[in-house]
Formats: sequence, structure tokens, C-alpha cells
Amino acid sequence: MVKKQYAFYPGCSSQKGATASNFLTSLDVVVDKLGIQLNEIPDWNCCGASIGYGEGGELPRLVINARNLALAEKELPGQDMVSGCPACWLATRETHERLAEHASLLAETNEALKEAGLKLNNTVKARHMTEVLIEDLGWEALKAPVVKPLEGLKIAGYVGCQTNRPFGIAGESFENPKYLDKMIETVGAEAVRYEQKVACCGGALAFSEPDKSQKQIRDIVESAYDNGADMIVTPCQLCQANVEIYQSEINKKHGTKFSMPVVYYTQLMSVAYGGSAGQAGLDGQVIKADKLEAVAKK
Amino acid sequence: MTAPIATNQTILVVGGGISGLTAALEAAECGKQVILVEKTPALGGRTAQLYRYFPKMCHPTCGLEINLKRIKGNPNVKVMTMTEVTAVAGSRGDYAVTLKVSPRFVNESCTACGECAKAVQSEVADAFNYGLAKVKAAYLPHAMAYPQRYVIDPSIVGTAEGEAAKAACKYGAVDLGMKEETVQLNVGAVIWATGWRPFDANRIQPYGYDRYANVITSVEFERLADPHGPTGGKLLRPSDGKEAKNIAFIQCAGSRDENYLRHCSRICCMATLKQTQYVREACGDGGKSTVYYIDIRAIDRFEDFYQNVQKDATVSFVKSKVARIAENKDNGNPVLHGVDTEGYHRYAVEHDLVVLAVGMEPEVTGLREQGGLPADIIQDSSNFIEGSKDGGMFGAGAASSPLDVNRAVQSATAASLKAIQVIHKTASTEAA
Amino acid sequence: MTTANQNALAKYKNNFLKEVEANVEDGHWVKMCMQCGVCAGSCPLGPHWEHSPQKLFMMIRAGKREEVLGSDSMWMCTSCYNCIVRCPRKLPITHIMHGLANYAHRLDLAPKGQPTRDIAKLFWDNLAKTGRVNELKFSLAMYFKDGFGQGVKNAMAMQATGLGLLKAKRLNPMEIIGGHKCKDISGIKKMIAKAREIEDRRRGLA
Amino acid sequence: MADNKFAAYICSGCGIGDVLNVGALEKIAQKEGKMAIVKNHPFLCNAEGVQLIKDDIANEGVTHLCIAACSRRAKAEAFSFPTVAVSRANLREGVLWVIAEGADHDEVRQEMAEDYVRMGCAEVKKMTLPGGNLKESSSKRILVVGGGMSGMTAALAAADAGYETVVVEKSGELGGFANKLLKRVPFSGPYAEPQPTGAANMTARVSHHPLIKVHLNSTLAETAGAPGRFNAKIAQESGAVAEELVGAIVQATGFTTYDIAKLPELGGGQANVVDQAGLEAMAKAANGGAIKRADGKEVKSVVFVQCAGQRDASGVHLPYCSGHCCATSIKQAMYFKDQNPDVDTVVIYQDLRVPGMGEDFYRSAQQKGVIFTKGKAGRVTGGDNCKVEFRDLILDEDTSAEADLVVLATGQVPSAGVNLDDWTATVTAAESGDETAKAKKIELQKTSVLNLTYRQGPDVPQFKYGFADSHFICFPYETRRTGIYAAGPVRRPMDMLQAQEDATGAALKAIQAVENAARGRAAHPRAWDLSFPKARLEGCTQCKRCTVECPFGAIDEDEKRFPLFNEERCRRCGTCMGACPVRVISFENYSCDTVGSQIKAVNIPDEFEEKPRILILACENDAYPALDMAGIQRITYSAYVRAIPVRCLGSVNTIWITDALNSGYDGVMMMGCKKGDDYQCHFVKGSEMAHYRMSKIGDTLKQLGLEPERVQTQEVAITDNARVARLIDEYVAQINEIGLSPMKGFG
Repeated sequence: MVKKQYAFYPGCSSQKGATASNFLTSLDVVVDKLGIQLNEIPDWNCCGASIGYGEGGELPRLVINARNLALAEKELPGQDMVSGCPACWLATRETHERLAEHASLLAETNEALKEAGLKLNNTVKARHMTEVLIEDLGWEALKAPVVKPLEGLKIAGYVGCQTNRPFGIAGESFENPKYLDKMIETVGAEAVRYEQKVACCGGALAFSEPDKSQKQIRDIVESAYDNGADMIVTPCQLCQANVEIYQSEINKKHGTKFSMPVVYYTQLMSVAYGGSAGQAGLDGQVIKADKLEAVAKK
Repeated sequence: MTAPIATNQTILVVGGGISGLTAALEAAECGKQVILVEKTPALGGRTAQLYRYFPKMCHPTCGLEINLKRIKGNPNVKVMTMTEVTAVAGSRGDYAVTLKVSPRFVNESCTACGECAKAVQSEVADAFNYGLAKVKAAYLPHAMAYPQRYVIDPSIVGTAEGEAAKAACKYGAVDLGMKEETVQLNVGAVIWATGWRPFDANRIQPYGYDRYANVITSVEFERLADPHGPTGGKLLRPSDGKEAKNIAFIQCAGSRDENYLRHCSRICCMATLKQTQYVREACGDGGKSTVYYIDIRAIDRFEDFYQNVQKDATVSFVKSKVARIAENKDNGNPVLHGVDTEGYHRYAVEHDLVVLAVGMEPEVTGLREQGGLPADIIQDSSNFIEGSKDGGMFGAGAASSPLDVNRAVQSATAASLKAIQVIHKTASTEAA
Repeated sequence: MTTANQNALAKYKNNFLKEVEANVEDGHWVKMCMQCGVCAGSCPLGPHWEHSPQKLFMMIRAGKREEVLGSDSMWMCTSCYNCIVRCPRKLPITHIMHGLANYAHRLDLAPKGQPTRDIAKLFWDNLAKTGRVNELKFSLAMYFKDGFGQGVKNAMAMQATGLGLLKAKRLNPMEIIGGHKCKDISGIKKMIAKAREIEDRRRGLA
Repeated sequence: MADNKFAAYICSGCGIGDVLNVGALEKIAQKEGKMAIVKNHPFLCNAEGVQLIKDDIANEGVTHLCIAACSRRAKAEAFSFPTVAVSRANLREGVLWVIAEGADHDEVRQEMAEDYVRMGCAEVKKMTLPGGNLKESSSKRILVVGGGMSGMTAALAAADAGYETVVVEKSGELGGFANKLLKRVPFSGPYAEPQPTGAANMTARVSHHPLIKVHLNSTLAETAGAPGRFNAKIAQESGAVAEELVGAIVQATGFTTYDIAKLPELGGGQANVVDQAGLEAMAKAANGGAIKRADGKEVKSVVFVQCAGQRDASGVHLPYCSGHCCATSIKQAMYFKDQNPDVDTVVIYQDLRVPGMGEDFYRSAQQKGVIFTKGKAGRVTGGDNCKVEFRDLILDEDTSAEADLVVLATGQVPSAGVNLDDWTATVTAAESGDETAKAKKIELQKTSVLNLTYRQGPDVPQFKYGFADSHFICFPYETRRTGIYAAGPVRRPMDMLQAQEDATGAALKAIQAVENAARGRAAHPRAWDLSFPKARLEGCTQCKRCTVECPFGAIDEDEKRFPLFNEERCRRCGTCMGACPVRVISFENYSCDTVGSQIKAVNIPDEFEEKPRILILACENDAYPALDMAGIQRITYSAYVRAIPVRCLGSVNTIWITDALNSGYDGVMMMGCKKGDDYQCHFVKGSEMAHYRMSKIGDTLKQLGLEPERVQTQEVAITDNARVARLIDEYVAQINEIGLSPMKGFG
């Protein structure tokens, strides 16, 4: 069958050996089963993430993102840009929209891009992987490849911030988006109702303000436990890292016994679609997602 | 039904709320022929669903009684209920109007004796109480309903219950064979008194109206406070029927917000100040009202009402747009999160009940398809009616701007004269 | 005092609002705030702010330049975007906070040693070097930003975490030598330099 | 006129026939009611039943009929027979639906129904069909007092509807306050920019309108007469007096701005501190250029202080908010910004009040760079460098702003003429020979706007804070001086948009008044009423109670101090009838007799039967509907009460009470609406008066040897369906407590 083509922007954290490498691993099975072809944007660069502003300022941030858009425009014409990482997506989409809105900024941007031998017409649409799955394929298509429904798994869908605000998924509310729960149910698991669905994990401040952001993380994990979740699932690389990695810190500081696995929605899909634990990147968990591995081993 | 006689000397008033009633009566009491059409089964509109008015704390039904008496005593006004305008053709001084009359399944013979209701068991949502209660599927819309005639809900037509209702009526008033009808009229001028509707609170996601039982709207609160309402006037909260004593009022719920309504709905501040006095009436010194606001817009003479409420020890004011509402799972209390901007004080407080002072939007929006307004109508950015291009149709009351009752009546009275000007001009030019 | 700061002071005298409108990302929105405070209540790190966004906007209108730019409040922004989606006047508050922080940083009026400020700089330098972020170097840099001794402490403190990632092959020791990078590094460097130059010119900071 | 023929029609529908002995009711109508024709019908309100009645009117010459069926509030259209006198005996809502079911109530229920039939017959016998009082010579011209925006709007609105209009303006030109404005706030989308006032165009239209006559430099020296025949004497600059015969009056006399000299703490009177009117003058002088101060200096910074001398709880300044000032300051700040964006404009407000689409106007000002600061101004000092000290309520600190100019947003003070409470007090004092009062009366007279020759004083009553507003939320034009309607800022603080709407509404009411007067009909709230009070002057004792107590100033006194009724001013409430100690005042269809005969018609059981009889006199607007709706909701109450609806408790004549007690009633309940400041009475003081009169009845009761409890007055709201039933049962219990009346059998 004809595969859907997208200009793929993996983002730094998804690179081999980086904090979200397991996301990329798990994505392979998913795109394969769903007939999606991801064409990596050649020589893409970092988006500046949400912390880039401090030193980067406005125009330099716009410019580095414009470079990726320009590369996609040039090398992969006619393809939407899709990113797996909310921060990458957000920065790129913001750039796309602000340059569309302000001609002067676009001119300045191109003046800078010229230094890298590029020009931006700003024609590429920047999208997030979840957007593509839901809007371009639809729930039926996402359900079709399920061979190992994740029966009995109780999962807390943690949407977090940047896949949800300010753009979000079409038709979803900022306060109570339902698409992640729907994904959980699509792969045969049970979606847990809890309060922290769209709470912030502290984001980039996990490094600079550990106590403050770990307070956020603690609330999230606690609430997941209180509502009987076996694991947390998220579409966000930074959320995944923060919520999983710092549990040990929190345990140390507060004597809690957190050991709540945090996985990507693609890992759920990968397993449900018949992928092995390895293919689902489950070996990449700092806190092992045993129940999910068990299904994978079935 | 037979279409009433109408000519280019007739004024059509669309909407039987306080504005429509006023527009119709003021013209009729000047000797003009008026046809008053109302979408629902009874006149009175949203004011009839209010418990008290600000600032006098008097009862809207008192004025309604007088207006109904005026209607009963005035042959110049022809009332058509369950009727909607579906099309308007022609122009100033000579309009051809198409009306859709929905079946009531009860004819003029009804004496309101109530036997049909006794014969019926199944219930439907009580529109008069904003769905907070249920009524029999054969019902009188409310105690003061005019026309004083029962309604058979379509849901039981064609069922055994429908037949039972028919059998129970000694007067042959139940007519299950009624069909929707289309009526054509010629009129000289049209007054659109189509009123307002409360903004859909579900859309204000941070406040969780769709998720938390104890977050309700200001119009629902009116029904709770009303002795004729579903709780007999007790402030019982939905989740557990407990009496609510500590109540939060959130202003600008939808209004003054570019995510929802651009405009300020004008009435909500006074409505809330009034409702804090419902709490006092119900709970005395044991009650507690907290008003979360951006600006208190107690305009002109109403200022003294505001000053008196400020003196009330049970009422406090917080200058803050509440950021979000969570729910205390243990007791069902809504928890309000936000910041008091007068000096920056953060709060996270529980209340028994939250009342959203929802904004007003026009009941009939800008939609041009059936049931919408004719293309000739000029509307502002919030779809309120500014007038018509040909100057023969007028907005009145809350259809023209978010207005309190007093100003809606003022607006309707003015609209009435503008309509009279139109038909007088037609008459004089025809005479000439 | 930096020359940038002197220039700004000279140019805008006592009209801080005009300065913000001209020099701060989305600063022209500040005047549209109606002081409802929904942003203040929506921020996850709100409790740690000295001044909430809406209050900062009022302070800007009141010309409290040093207090605003010297504040560490906007450095508390986690970029969660709650304030943006709830603002009834549709102010891009998150961006304004980023803009204020960046402006304060450029004029060197931002608090010294403000951790987010320092890390933001490290992060940017890190990505500007190769075009991509090198997480290991970035983390190490973070640990050692306050000197060697503190660095060791930090590293030890985070050892469990680090080892965890290492085990999970999500932290690659080989990154210390080389690691991911873009091909056209020089182009990227020139491009960023140019962008900075244009922006500074526009803001009169050059 | 043909002989009277009386008929009674008893409906046995809605279960009446199942529960009541209709045959017995018929007999009573014949024997006791003396009805020539008595018929019953199983469904009287349907076409056939109604036709039965119509035929008897046509063929049998029936002139008076009593319909014993449902409440008078039900089936009004079906039972409308305009050519005959009609009474309604309320068997359904009044008996069937409120008396507990079951055999043990059959007897008392039947007795109650029989009494209502007796009452219905007795009432109709005393009624005559109101003929109305058509006036051939009635004037349909409209007088508009005041030539400002409100006045001009009213004049044009009436004239465009085809009514001749006379405008009286005290100044030398039309336009009023609007002439002082550079621009006005926008009335329609996009609500972003100040707009031309349009005063000039309007002035031109008014001046050239064929149906409008304008008197400039003129005031009202005297206004005599009544709706349809007001005679206005217009004093002109020349000293000449013109006379205009008009049918109704719109008072659009506007407002004056609150004097900033009264605000020294806010810099009032100091250099470069002006009010909004002052700023308009400067803006007009600038004529599109930079706005300059008195000293010629160009204004580079301006601070607007909102609520200056308004919303004042201390009682020193205006307690109210004038509504328009926030938008006005926004507009004025735009004057500066539009001319030069670099001018610093700061608005210091407590609550920014720009309702409706005004929110967009506010946004537009912010967009233009106007700074809004929530704060409370403390001290303002004028001079070359003005300073406004204020509390910044957001930053929670005392601070100050310096500016070239300070604008104080002061309020509107209505020009409503003489305060009638003040007037009445002065007149009473003057009449008792108080010299200073006499002098004051002359001074007050000078301040009058209308100079009405009414006994109740020269101007319209003021509602609150000197505004000539209506007391009613549902009826903003419900005036206390029939045919005279206040419009614009004299009625209530308002902006130009509302004023123009208001003036249009007032013009309609004026048109209505002249039409009603011509037809000899009452005005709102009894617009359909063709009855009017008649007095048998030969019996009058000139006690003046009627003239004093008429809430609408409808009754003057002739030189011999006999009452002079101006029926066109009359609202048919019957207060005069209730006031009259010798009972010489009556309406065709409502009189001491129509009610008195009902009271007497009730069958009073002797004391041994232990069946008390309690008379209820219920206000027909609130209490009677409440009783009715108790029935509709099937709330039961005692069968010992007999309810009679009255137009207003003010119309209750004490003779009814004494007659009732004399004839053996055990108690009388009077149910009226709320009294006091927030009174509900559409006839102003009816309820209050009843309470007052009943407080006086104590002596009479003593003479009769009766307990004071035997007469009770209650405030009843229309929503009191359940409460009214409770009140009745409690009162019955109380009466049983004190025992039955000793007067039985003497009546």
C-alpha cells in the first residue's frame, strides 16, 4: 500500500543514546504497522526547547526553527513536518505561525538564514505525531493492528502541557483532553481518571529548580497511585524523563516508595501491535514497566 | 389553526418575554394591531424564571400579572405561542412573514383542569426549571402560564399514554392529530424581541461545570432560590442535597473574555449582588457569599445596592478571575484556585457551591438559515441586533444588547414607537 | 552597567512601558492586560513568584524598571502555557515572560546566579556549538557550573539518576567525545550570530 | 336605557358538578340572588356555552350577568361581554381546588360555593357598565420640555409618528449638553473611535420639521389641566406669555454637572484641574490640534480621576454612579492619543464600568496606549505641575502621578424641579402661618420646571437622589403624574445612547396618554378601564381626604373646597373611594355598594354552628393571584373564608370592615402588597394607607366590644401561594382561639 509520507523531525532527546531514544525505538513498529513513512529532515538542528529563550532571545530562536522548516521545504517538498517531541513541535509551529503573521520577522529571519545558505517561504505545516495519528489516520486505523490488547492494565494518561497548550489536538479542551485516554482504550487498556492529567511536571526547570519541579512530579505520581494506575503514559519526552527519572530523588528526599513506570503512548501501541519488549524500547525504562513487558512476552 | 388577520398596518412582535410583551402592549395601547409570536408554550420568557429582581428584590411575576391582565383586556393583541418566524420577505412597510406553528396537542377547549396530567405517568425535563426537575409529559408550563393551557409533550404522542391523556379530557381538548403548520402573514413592521440565552457554561473548561456537580449557573441558582423551584426555595446543592451555606459567585463566566464572549453582559454583577441576598435570606448570618470579580459594574442608581451588600458581613469580595476549579473528592466541595490581585494574595479555598454568573448571548444568533434572522438585520460583533438596513425591523430588549429588565422594557417601548412610525408613514403615503 | 542598559535608559528615559513594547518579545501586549489575575492563578510555580505576570504588567505601566528586570519571577516560567490559554484578553503571557527574562539577561539586570538563567545560557551555548544538544555535556556542565567541588557534589547527588539512564542506554558516555552534531555547524553559527546582530540592532542594544 | 335584566350562569365543568350541588346553587341564584335567568352548563367556556350567554344577551335582553365558574383570572377572553356588566363567582380556584377533598368537607365546601354565588349576584346587581367618557375636544399635541438630545429625540420621535409637537427650551438654542461635546462615544460597531455627536443635524431636523414648534429662551410659567387638555403658559424672553394646548408632556430637562468646587480635596477650583465638561471645552478649542491648558501650555500628560464626588458613601457627595463617566474618560483620553500618541494618558479607576460593547471601546483605548490604573485617588493638587496622590490597589501602595492636566469625572445632577416632600412640608408649615416657610415656598416655586397647578405640588414626584424615575422595574414609564413622562438623565443617570432610547420610549407613552385621554380610558396599569370616579357632591363634607390621599394628584379643590375630579389624571385605583368617610365617591363597576353588598350577601351561621366566617379583602394584583395559584397548585385552606378582590387596599373603605363585623363576621383579613421604601403598590400607598386606616379602627372595635385581632392586615406577595394558605389557616385557628363574634344575629 502507499505509505503516508512525512518530513520527520526527531529532536535531540530522541537521538540514539539520548533520554528519549526508547521513544524512537518504539515508534518504528507503530509507523510500520500504520503504513507511515517518516523521512528524517537532513541535518536538522535543535529547536531551542522551552529554555532557549534565556540566552537565545526571539529572533535567534525563530531562526534555528526556521532552518528546520526551510530544510524540510527544500529537501522534502510537499510533506508536513511531524515531530515526536512536543517541545520541538511547539517551537516549530510557533515559528511557522509568528513568521506567517509578521512579514518583517520573516524578512529578518531570511536575512539570517542566508548565512546558512537557506531561504524560507514558510509553506510547511508543523505537526505533532499524535495529531497525525488521530487526524490523518483516525481511531479505527489505530485500533486495527492491535493483536495483543493490553487487557487489565490500568494506565494514567498524562498529557502534560506542550502537546496540549497552546495549540493542542483539534477539538480537545485544554483542561480535560480525552485523546490520550482514548488511545489507552484503543490498545485495550483501562484509562484511569485522576486530577493531574494536564499538570505541569516542571519542564525545563527540573534542572534549575529541582525542589519546585519535583513537588509537581510528586503530585503527579501520587495521584496516579491514588487512583490505582499501574503505569503512566505520556506523549511528551520531557514529561517522561522528569516523571520517571526523578522518582528515586523524591524517594530519597521524602521517604516515598515511588516506582511508577512512565512510558510513551508509542510503547503501548508497539506492544499492542505485537512488538517485542525490545522493539517497544521497554529496556529503556529506568523504572521497568513489568506489566507491559509481560504482555509483550505473551 | 386559522391565521389572524394582518395588514401592512399590523406590527409583528417576535418573542413573548418581557420585552416582546412590552413592545406588543405599548403599541396595542396606542390602538395598533399587533401579532405577538412566542416560541415556547407560554408568555413571560426568562424573567418569569427569575425569583426576584434587583434592586427592589420584588417578584418578576408581579409585573407579569399586570402585563397578562393588559393582554387579556386588549383585543388589539393576537398571541400565537409555539410559533417561530421561519422567513421574512418584502421590505419596510410591507413584509411577508412565514411562521411555523408547532403542535401543542391541546386545543382552545382546554380548561386547565389537569385531568390529562393525572392520566400520564412518564416525565420530561422541566424547561421552566432549566431541567433541574421533571414534569409530567402532559403539563402546564408553570402556575402563571398564559395561555392557561396544558401541553402534551411530543414524546407521548402516538403512545398509550398519549391516548390515556386524550381519554382523560372531558372537553375534547387533547388533539393528538395536531400537525406542524405554516402560516403566512403580511405586516408593516417587525420587532425582534427574541431575547437572550445563558452562555453555555460547559465551554468554560477551567470551571468544570461539566465535571463537578456543585458548580451551577446563575440562572439555575434563581430556580433553587425560588419557592416555586425544584427545591422549594431551599439552597440544596446538586451532589448530595445538602444545604449550601458557603457559596462562591464567579463573575464574568463567559463575559469579557475573548475566548468566549467579547462583551460585558452588564446584568451579572447586579444579579450576583442580588443572589448574595438570597443566601442571606436562606441562611441568615450563617451564610457566606464570596464574589470573585474583575470590576463590579453596579451602574448608576444600583450603586447603593452594592454599597449595602458591602455592609453585609456575610458577603466578601475578591478582585480575581478564578483560574480553575478542582473538586475535593471526599466532600464534593469545589476548590477555587486563583489570586486576589489587590496586593497579590494566592488562594485555594473550598466552597459548598459555586455559582457561575454566566453571560448573556442573543437567543437568536447570526445564523441565516431557518429560524435565524433575515439577512436585512444588522448585528454587532456579538450578534446583538442593531437594526435593519431598510429601517422597518427593530431589535428590542436583550436581543439588541445585554440589558437588565428595566432597560429592556425601555428599549422595547422605544422599538414600539419606531414600529408605529413605520406603519403611520405607510398609511399616510397610501392616503396621499 | 552594560552599555546596552545605558543605551536603553538614554533612549526611553522614564517610559519603561515604551521600552518594553519596543525591546521585549510580544511586549506590545502588556498594555492590554485588564488585571483579572487569571494568569497569576494558573501558573504551576505561582507560589514561588515574587510578582505574578499581571502584577509585572502593572509594574511595567508604573515604570518600575529595576524591580521588574531585576526580579527572578519570570525565570520561574515552566512554559506550561496555562496563562496563555486562559487569558481573557489573549495576551501571549508565556512569551512575554520569556521576553522579559531574555531582555533582563541581555541588559545584565537579571539576578546573578539565578539557576534558570545560568542553565538557559549553558543550554543555548551547548546547542549553538554543534547545532544539537549534547545531553551528557549539558548535564556535566550543569553540575560543574558552580565550580568543581560543587560539581562533584551535584554529580554524586544525581548519581542514581545518571546510572539509571546509563543502564537504560539513555545516557551515552561516548557522547563526551564528539556525540551528535549537525553537519553545517559553521552555517548555523553564522546564522545565529546574524540573527543576534539583527535583533540587537533593532533593540538598539548593539 | 332599557330595563336591567339579570342572569346567572353556573358552570358544572372541571369537576364542579361532581363535587358541588349545582342544583342548590341555581336555586340560590334564583331565590336569593334574584336572577331572572339562571342556567347551568357542563362546559360554559366553550363555544356553545359562550353562545348560550350571547343569545340571552341578544334575545332575552340580559344586561347584567354573573358567571359562576372559574376565577376571573381564567378564560377572560371567552367570558368577555363588552356590552353588559359581568361579575365572576369563583367556584373553581376559590372553592373546588382549595377545599380539602372528601365527604366531611362537603357541607362547608357547598356553603362556601353558595356564598360565592350569593356574592356574585349581589355584586352584579350594584354594577353598571362603564360607558367611558369620550372627549371630542381632546388635544393630541405633545409638549416636550427641554431641547437637548433627549428632548429633540422625543420631539422627532413623536412628530415622525405624525403627532404635532411643541418644544420648550430655556436657552437660546437647541442641542443642550451635546453642544458642549467635541464627540460622543460610539453607539454601534466597531466601538473603537469617538463619533460626531450629531447634535447639529438633529437641531436642523427639529427646526425644520413641519409638525414641530420650538419655543427658545422659554420656560413653563404654569401647567394646568390634565391629559388631553393641558394648558401650558410659556413665559418667553420678551416677557410675553404664549399658551399651548397639549395632550401630554415629556419632561427632558436633563442634568447639570456636579460642581467641582465642592471637591477641593480633588483639586476642584485649582488651576489645570477640570471636569469632563471643561475638558470638552478645551478639546473643542484645540479644534483638532494639540489640546492646550488655560495658560497656553500644550498638554503632554493627563490624569483622569474617575468617580470624583460619586459613589460616595460618606453622604457628602453623590452616592450614585453616573454610568457614563468611564466611557467618557476613555473617549477623552482618545482625544489626546489620536492627536499625539506620545501624550501620557492615565485613567485612575476603582471599577471600570463600560458594560455591553463598551468593553470594545475600553480595548480600543488600551490599544491606543491609554494606561488604566486601579486605584483610589486621595489628594489632587493643581497648578503648573499637577499631582494626583492615590492608592494603587493592585500594587498595594500609596503613590502619585504627575501631569500637566487633571480631569475629574464628576457626576450628573438631575434637573427635576421641586422635591415634593420638601414642598409639602413647606406648604403645610406655610399654611400654619410660618413666615420663613412662606418665603421658602416662593423660592421653591422659582425652581419649579413644570409649575403644575396640582394640589400635590408643581413638579413630578422624585424617586431617588432627585431623579424623576418610575418606582417599577417592569414599568420604567409608570409615572405618578398621568400624561407626564420624564426622559433622559432627569429620570436616571445615563449616557446619550440610553437617553435617546429613553426619550423615544417616553414619546410613545405620551402618544398613548393622548390616545387614552381621547377615548376616556384610564392609563397604565388599568389601561383598559373605562370606569371613572363620580362623587355625589351634595353629600360631601369637604374633608379633603380624597384630594390629599389621591396618589396621582387627580383631584383638585374648587374655591368652596369641593373635590374637582380630573378623570384624565385618574388611574382608577379607588383610593379616594376608600378615603371618603361619607362614601360619596364611586365607580360604575366598583363602589362601596358593589363590595358592601357582597359582604352582606354572605350567609352568617349563628354561633352555635361554630362555623366562623372570615372576610378576605385581597389586592387583585398580588394577593388575589396568590390565592388563585394556591388553587392551581391544589394547596388547601379553610372553607370559612370569603375572599373579595379589591383594586387596591387603598380603595378599602372602613365601612366595609365595620359592616362586616356588625353583621357577625368573626374576622377580617386584608391582604395587600409590600409597603415601605420598596413598596410594590402600583397605586403608591394603597397598602400603607390600609394599614394606617386599620390602626385607626381600633376604637370602633372597642365600641363594638371586639378584640383588635378581629381585623388583620397582611403583606402578601404574588409568589406567596403556599404562604397565603398558611396565613388563612393560622388566622382561622386564632379566631377559634378568641372565640366567635358576639355580634352574630344582630346584623
